[in-house]
Amino acid sequence: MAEPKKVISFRLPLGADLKYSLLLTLFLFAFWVVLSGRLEARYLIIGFLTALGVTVITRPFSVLPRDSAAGGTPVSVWGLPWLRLLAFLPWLFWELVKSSISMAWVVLQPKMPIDPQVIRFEKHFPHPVGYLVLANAITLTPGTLTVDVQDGRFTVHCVQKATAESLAPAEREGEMPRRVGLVFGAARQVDLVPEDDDNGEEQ
Amino acid sequence: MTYVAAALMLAGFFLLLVGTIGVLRLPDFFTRLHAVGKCDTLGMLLFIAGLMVYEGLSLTALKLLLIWIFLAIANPTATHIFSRAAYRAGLKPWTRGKEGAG
Amino acid sequence: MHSGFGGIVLNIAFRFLLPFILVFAVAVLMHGHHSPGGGFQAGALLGLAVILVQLVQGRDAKWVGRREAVTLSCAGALIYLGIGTLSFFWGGNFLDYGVVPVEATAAKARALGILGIEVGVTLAVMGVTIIMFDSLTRERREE
Amino acid sequence: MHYFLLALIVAIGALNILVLFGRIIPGPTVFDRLVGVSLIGTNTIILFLLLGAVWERLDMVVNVALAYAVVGFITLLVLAKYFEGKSEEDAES
Repeated sequence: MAEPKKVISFRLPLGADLKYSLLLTLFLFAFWVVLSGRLEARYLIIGFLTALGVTVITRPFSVLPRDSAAGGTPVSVWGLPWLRLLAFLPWLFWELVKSSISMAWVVLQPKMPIDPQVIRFEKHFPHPVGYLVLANAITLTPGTLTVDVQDGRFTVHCVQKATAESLAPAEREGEMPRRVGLVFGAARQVDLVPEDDDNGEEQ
Repeated sequence: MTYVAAALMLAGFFLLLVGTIGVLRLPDFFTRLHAVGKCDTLGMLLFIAGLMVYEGLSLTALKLLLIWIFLAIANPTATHIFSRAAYRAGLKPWTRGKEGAG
Repeated sequence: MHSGFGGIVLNIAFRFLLPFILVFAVAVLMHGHHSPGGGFQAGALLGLAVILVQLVQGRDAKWVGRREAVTLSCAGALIYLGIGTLSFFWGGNFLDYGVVPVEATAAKARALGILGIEVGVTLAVMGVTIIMFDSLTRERREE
Repeated sequence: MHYFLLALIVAIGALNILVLFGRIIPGPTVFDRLVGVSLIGTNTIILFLLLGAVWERLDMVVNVALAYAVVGFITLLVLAKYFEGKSEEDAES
């Protein structure tokens, strides 16, 4: 049976569209003011027109098709839970500091205590930006590096076995996916997908 | 305030150095990327934060903040893109069990 | 082969970066006379922004393609030439826009003329950058 | 403070950037070289900002550093895409 071709709509409701376009225009205008540093009327007017024009030009890129698991309705890139994201960032920065120190410790020891392995787990976000935040957060935190993200399946390279277990412990969610999941709303439980090709020793 | 800036810059420099040493010493591509993704990102962020403190509250500090934000998004993304490209190109991660220590 | 690149992570990250790169390029263009920058740099940044889109979304990205790039670079060269020759009509030399009576003083007219020239240079450089990238990657695909 | 900044410039230029060539030149795969080049780009941004601080023209240098960061990021992406496709072709043939 031929699979029906998936129709993806890229159109937002008008109110949301206007709201997020305005948000982007404001961001861009603030960016312009910081870059230019001149508060004369001429520059402000040029800046506002530029911000407006860029918002219009880049409109095709600010709308994303949503994960089909979450209903398939499109969503704006700029329609993020900004406050929760901001509250999440200090914790991420602290994790980054800790991970850098541990990485420095690993690198500077004469006999490097590394035991690399690749793990996989699955997590779905209702908002696609969640994938970006989780992937970058994994890259920045202790001993883990996002290698691939495909359809919510994360392939992560870990330097040590302990870090692999901290990210995706058996039978429950790791700390990092749980926190990003809190930021971006409900998400499915993490599933450990067993390694299919070579690493036979880990379950 | 100057001492805070100097301390931040020194910490950043130390982490950049650790990133460099890690890239030199670690055994394979993916572990090297670990050094890049963490130590280098944080090193650069700390360095720019130090310069922001050194500059004081001014327009230049705000522009430095822009660089800070750009690098905080772009650096992990670039690291991920490298690892993904290498993985797709068929580079196998080094493991301790198969090839032994060394 | 010429579909996307970078998976979902880059696909989302570039959506955040692209508008800011464009605004930065325009800011570089407009503040060329009292900070580093100007037409060439702005054009390179704009071209790179388009390259980023083509890189992530594949060659089929319905934004700025090869045809538009050729149009852009030709338009840029024409703007340059047009503003340059405009001063002939008021008895000046090539690129002598001080004589064109568009503003009250010659200095202001000169500033406006330089801005127009810069816009022309920007468009030309942007178009040429995109064409270069397009040609380089196209050659690889056909071999 | 100026001497401190100058010392940092020398340290980054000599230690980081020159030592990184020790990875770029032998680098077993092309991706190792790519990582080395990206690190040099990172260090260059820092070096540039430091030079701006020493010259007391940081307000100008910041613009250039931002442009450098953008250009470097996109260039590295293009290179990564190029080498990814290239290795695939090599593996298939």
